[in-house]
Amino acid sequence: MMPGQLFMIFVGILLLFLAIRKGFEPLLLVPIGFGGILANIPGAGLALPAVENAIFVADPAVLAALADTLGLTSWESPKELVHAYEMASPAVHHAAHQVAVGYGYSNGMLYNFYSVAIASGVAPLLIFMGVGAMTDFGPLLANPKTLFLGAAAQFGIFATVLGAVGLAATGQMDFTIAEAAAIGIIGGADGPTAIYVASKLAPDLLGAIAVAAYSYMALVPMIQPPIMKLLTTESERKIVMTQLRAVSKREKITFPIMVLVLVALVLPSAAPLLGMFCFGNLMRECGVVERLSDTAQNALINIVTIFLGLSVGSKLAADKFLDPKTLGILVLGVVAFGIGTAAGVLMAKLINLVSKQKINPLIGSAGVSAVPMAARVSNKVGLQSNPQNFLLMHAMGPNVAGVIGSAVAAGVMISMVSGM
Amino acid sequence: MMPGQLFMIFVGILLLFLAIRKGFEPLLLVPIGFGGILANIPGAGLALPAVENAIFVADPAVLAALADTLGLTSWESPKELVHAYEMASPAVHHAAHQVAVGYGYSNGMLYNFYSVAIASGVAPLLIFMGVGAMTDFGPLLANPKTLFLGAAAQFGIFATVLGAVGLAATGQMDFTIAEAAAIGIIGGADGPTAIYVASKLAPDLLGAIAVAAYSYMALVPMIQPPIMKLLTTESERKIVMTQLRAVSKREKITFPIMVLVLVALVLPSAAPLLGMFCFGNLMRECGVVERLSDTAQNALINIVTIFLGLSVGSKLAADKFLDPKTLGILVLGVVAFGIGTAAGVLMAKLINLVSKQKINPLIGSAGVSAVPMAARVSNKVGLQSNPQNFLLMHAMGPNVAGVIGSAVAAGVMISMVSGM
Amino acid sequence: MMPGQLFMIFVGILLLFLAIRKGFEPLLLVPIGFGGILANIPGAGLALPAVENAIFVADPAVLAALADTLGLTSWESPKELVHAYEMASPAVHHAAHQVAVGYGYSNGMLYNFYSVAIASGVAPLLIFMGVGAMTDFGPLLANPKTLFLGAAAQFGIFATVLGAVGLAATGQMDFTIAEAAAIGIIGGADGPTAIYVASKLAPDLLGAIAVAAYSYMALVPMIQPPIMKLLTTESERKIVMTQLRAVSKREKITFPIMVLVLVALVLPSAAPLLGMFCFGNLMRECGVVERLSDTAQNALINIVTIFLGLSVGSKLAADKFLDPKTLGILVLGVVAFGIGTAAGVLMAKLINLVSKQKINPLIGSAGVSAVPMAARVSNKVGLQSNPQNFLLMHAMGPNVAGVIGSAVAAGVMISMVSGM
Amino acid sequence: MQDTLVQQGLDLMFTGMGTVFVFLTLLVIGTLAMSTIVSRFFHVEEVELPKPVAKEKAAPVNKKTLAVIQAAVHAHRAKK
Amino acid sequence: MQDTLVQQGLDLMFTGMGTVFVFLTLLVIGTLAMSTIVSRFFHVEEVELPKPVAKEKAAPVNKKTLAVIQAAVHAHRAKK
Amino acid sequence: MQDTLVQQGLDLMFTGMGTVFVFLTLLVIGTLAMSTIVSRFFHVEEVELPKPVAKEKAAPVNKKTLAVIQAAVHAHRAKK
Ligand code: NA
Ligand code: NA
Ligand code: NA
Repeated sequence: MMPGQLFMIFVGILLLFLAIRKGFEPLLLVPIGFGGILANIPGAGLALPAVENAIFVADPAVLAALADTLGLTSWESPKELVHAYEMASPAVHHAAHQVAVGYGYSNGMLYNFYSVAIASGVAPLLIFMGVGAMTDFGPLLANPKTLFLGAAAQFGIFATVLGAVGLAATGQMDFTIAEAAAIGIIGGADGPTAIYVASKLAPDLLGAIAVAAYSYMALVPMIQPPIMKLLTTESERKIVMTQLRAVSKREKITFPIMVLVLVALVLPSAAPLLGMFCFGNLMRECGVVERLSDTAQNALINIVTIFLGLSVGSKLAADKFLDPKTLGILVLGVVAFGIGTAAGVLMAKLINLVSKQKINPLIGSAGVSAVPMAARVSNKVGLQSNPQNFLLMHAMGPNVAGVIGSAVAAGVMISMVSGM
Repeated sequence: MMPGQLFMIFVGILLLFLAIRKGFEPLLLVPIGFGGILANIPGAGLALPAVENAIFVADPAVLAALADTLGLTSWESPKELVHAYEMASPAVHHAAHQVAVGYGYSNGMLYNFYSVAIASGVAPLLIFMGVGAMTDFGPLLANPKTLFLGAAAQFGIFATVLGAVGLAATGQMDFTIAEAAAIGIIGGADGPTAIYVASKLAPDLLGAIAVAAYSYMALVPMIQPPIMKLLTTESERKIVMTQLRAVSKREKITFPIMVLVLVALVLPSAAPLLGMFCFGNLMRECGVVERLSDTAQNALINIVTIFLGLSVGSKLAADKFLDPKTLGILVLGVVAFGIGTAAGVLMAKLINLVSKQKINPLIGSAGVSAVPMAARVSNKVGLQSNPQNFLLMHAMGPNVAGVIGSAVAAGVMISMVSGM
Repeated sequence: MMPGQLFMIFVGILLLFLAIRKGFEPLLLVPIGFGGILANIPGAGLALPAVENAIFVADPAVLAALADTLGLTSWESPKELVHAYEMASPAVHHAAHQVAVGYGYSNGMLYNFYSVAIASGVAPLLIFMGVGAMTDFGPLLANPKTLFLGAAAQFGIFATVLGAVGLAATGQMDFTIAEAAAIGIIGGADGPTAIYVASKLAPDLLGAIAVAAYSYMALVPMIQPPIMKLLTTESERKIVMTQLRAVSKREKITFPIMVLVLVALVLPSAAPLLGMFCFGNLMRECGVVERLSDTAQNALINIVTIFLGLSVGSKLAADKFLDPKTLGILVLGVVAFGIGTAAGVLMAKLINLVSKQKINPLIGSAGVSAVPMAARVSNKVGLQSNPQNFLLMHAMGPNVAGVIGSAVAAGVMISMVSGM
Repeated sequence: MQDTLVQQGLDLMFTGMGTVFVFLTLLVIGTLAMSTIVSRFFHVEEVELPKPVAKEKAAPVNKKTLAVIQAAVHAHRAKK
Repeated sequence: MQDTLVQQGLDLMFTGMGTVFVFLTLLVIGTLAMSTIVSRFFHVEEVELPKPVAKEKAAPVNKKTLAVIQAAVHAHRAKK
Repeated sequence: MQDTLVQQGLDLMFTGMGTVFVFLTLLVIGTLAMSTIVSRFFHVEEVELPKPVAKEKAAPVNKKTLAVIQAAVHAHRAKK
């Protein structure tokens, strides 16, 4: 066993400890942590494709056949073969896979899970559908201007992108623009969005990005309150918001369709994420497909969560995860959360400058999403200043707006970066 | 956005409206309608394969590489490339896919759903299994001659095939025999059967066929009663049928196995559809695998329905759906329902000529299947003539017989057409 | 129809009869039996790949194209083509598949199920995860030395391997070492483990091995008692065991992680099976992912069971199943169960020689696993000698130890045999 | 070709309807035979459904109480 | 190249935040318009939620009984 | 070759049973050590199972009532 693998097994156990004892987003971190341990079992190759498993065993005949397929005339270490395989065109990839299979090697279990669940993009989208089916847009519909809070909080994403390219420009880290964008999305505080973007833009960093996203979502009650208190006065925190109006069933049914049409008109690149989210929400609200909505919220999302978690765990393999970039990601991620929180709070204060109906700026922080944790934090901090002021429902508006905002940001980044 | 896409987005919204407000088979039409909107989001390419997405972007280097792979030396518009791709052999298809992937393009989400769920045939078969697990053959077993009603009602299928080839022969439409067969199956009034047949014989028409099948199933209470009343006398409609005998558990367990053996002996081409249907029913009746039966009727069928609906929606892309053929399909489909209804009623009258135990001919219309809607229509029309005459259970016999009949017809058509 | 297929349809009906009327492991044997019938429907080709379906139809042009792809210049019967296809390298396999698809042939439904569910290894692993989520390690943790009973009972596996190679060496059967190992695993009395090992080492024998494994598991109440009584004295059977101590939640959470770490350190080849088993158990015990645990134990395991059963059934196709080897497998399988039972009982007696705290040797037989049947048998036989002596909980320890033991044996065999 | 198409349609119709009727006629015959055999050889205790009975044994509650509780369970579930 | 990277980051930031704000602003406008239209044309009986009511009708049990039974159901489930 | 096959079988047997015993022996040792550590360092409130208790607190129903209701729930489910 290499020390890196031993270390990563400890990291896996640490994630399990945080999930089980400290309650850090256990639905994801238990499978991720366990998958991380599995991925680092030396010699088992659970996270490797058939070709890398064949190279690991290093039978000379197999290595020669693979080198031939990969177009290497001479090579010094197996690592060179792995590198050539990773760089190969899809056709050569396919041919090398068939050579390895012909010699009796097969993809590791976690590698297959990753291919089917994440590389195809399907698992994060199905999670998003399930989340849509669990989301009540009522508070948002009752007070649509809270959408601006959800927009402002996305500043954390883009500020972090800038931070990452800054680190790269000053030579401290070696991030590409695609990697910087994938890291920024941690600031969206939305697990499936982060995984979806990372799988498209920076699959090698996916493990660290997903772990950072879910860990910081769990740490929201620690990260946000100091920033919220710093940026608000006691009297602002005491603002009592008017009772939300009742929202009709018809509005709730129309909303997801309207979002989808808007996506179709102005932002096609966000169509997969927002489309599935709205589809889940429409199933929830339309009232005629309750069995589908129920399945999307339970059996299906649970099944997908198991596979998604194990697949993310496969990206905790030591050789990919133990990289200076991981440290950079962890630091940038928490900065992203902080900036997003601040931007949300400041936007609420800005709205109060121009709007008659005052907003308690504490609900601005909920715009980072991290549903429903951030809304609960808004409520809790609010109660400290005014024990009669229940902000939870008010904070749910920016909270779900933050999900939409992050999905929009994700769409923009995926489409822009692929053109860069 | 092209006007066709805008129009199809309206069609998608119309389907959602029909499903949600009018209760048109919402379990299918909500996902189909939503999928239809997604498929027409311009530039998102959710319903397109990687190669077509690459051609849509039209980077000259990529187009040249694809043209080379597809064996085109010169080409004038991207459409020509798309056409060449669609016509290519599987090996060239595969190679072109790898080229597109190599340039960073990927299959759209709905295209992937369609490939996995429908092109493979698995989703309609699993729905059929679930329907089997929900079907009680008791009424049929108590009165097996109602199977003849289910047989007669399939005349709607074949009369429509003839109608379609007639339109083609007279030059009004351009249907092949395979397309005519796929259109005819709408008359089977059985959604998964129609999707299964269309996916094998006429994938391009699948969207229109599925929409027609489910819409007309929802319209059965409007389509059938006038035909039923036209073909029956008041005194026939008043016929009271004798109470159905109790059917033993053992008969119910034996029935699906017997059907399967009969399929094995005389009709192998119907084996996938009827096999899965009987398997579901055996799980239901055998009493020792309740957890599997329960899953087949709930979690599994719901999951499959979501993917099936979205996949069908992917076939509502404007360039495929907006075709004169679609209009032909919609017209032929309703004719098929009408002829099937009439044939079922007339067969019941024919049986009454030779059999001592009289059948109320109103239950003949239930032979088109459209479970359980058609049986309810029989019951309702019967109550209008004789408020004490409950035909529901009697109509369930021909109703489930119609499912078997349509599956048999589907098997015959698939096997005959592939030999034509 | 060939007589072999007719015979196999009867075998399928027999399996259904045993499952439904006699209660033989119905959750598996109902789908297996039904799948077996489906696989033998003549001409339907449900269990065949596209290439074999094309060869079956025997269109001369298609045969010529396939022969060309397979590198056959001359051939006499279609069987030769099938053989060449089976022997071909993955690349040629792939090319031949594309030729067959190009001519309009497709994989049979059951063949696809088998590829996705079993050939990939995923279905047995998910069943194992679900079983892990259903397993309570409490009794084992309260009395860890019962692990030795689970170890001893694996002797049945290896003795049977030796028996199989003995039959081969004496020319009575034609088993390879891989086949001998796959047959031996029947003695593990653990369905998913047997299917997993057979899919890796001897896919052609998988049908017979799975049927034998599940049938003998159902027959445990008949196979074990005579052996247990033969090897124990009346006074041994009367031994009363001390009440098991309470086991803390923390121990139960730590145990699966400990097993996983041990696997990582000493037995990577058992990582897939034991990893998924421990993952399921951790989800059960950790208490923070109840919805995942619930799904693993219900919706997911049920869905997988349906596909696993039908896929195993696909291996009951007459041309593969009707082979003298099947008879050998059935005989060796029951011997394996017997030897495993005896070894477990004798190990318990051995432990009693050295340990102060006496073990009732009747619980040794539960070490073959066959959860929870074998433990119930221990309890029942124990009650015959002492109506006050409830051994059930005591027998659950060796019973779950037997699952671990078999998974370890499976890992060793897979890794050793691939190196032979 | 147009002619052939109509011919193919007619072929499909006759063979198709023929097969449907033959298959379902065989099924009628098979079902009648099967029901006769089953009712002749295993007639008596088959009709009743064993499981619900077994479970009702475990529930000696009067019907009114049962209805109340079921309604409560419904309401409870609806809330979830 | 380093310079370009920063430039790309800035591009991403301005276009990204711009799009987010434009999209969500359109959504605010759309939502307000939609709510106005809905409440103007179909105003009255919309607010109440029909289903829970319907189900509660089926459960004429007093609240205390309901609470006891729910607790029992909970306890029963916890045991499973 | 025949001879080799038997040899391979014997190899499999000795290595296999050896590994099984070594692994399970390590597991016995590990389990005993783990249980000792756990019970030494976190001994007191561990043994009781927190959740059922928590839920039972919410259900102050006497056992007989509970049994009746459970039976009703069973019967209700059986009907579904
Ligand atoms: Na967000
Ligand atoms: Na029908
Ligand atoms: Na075992």
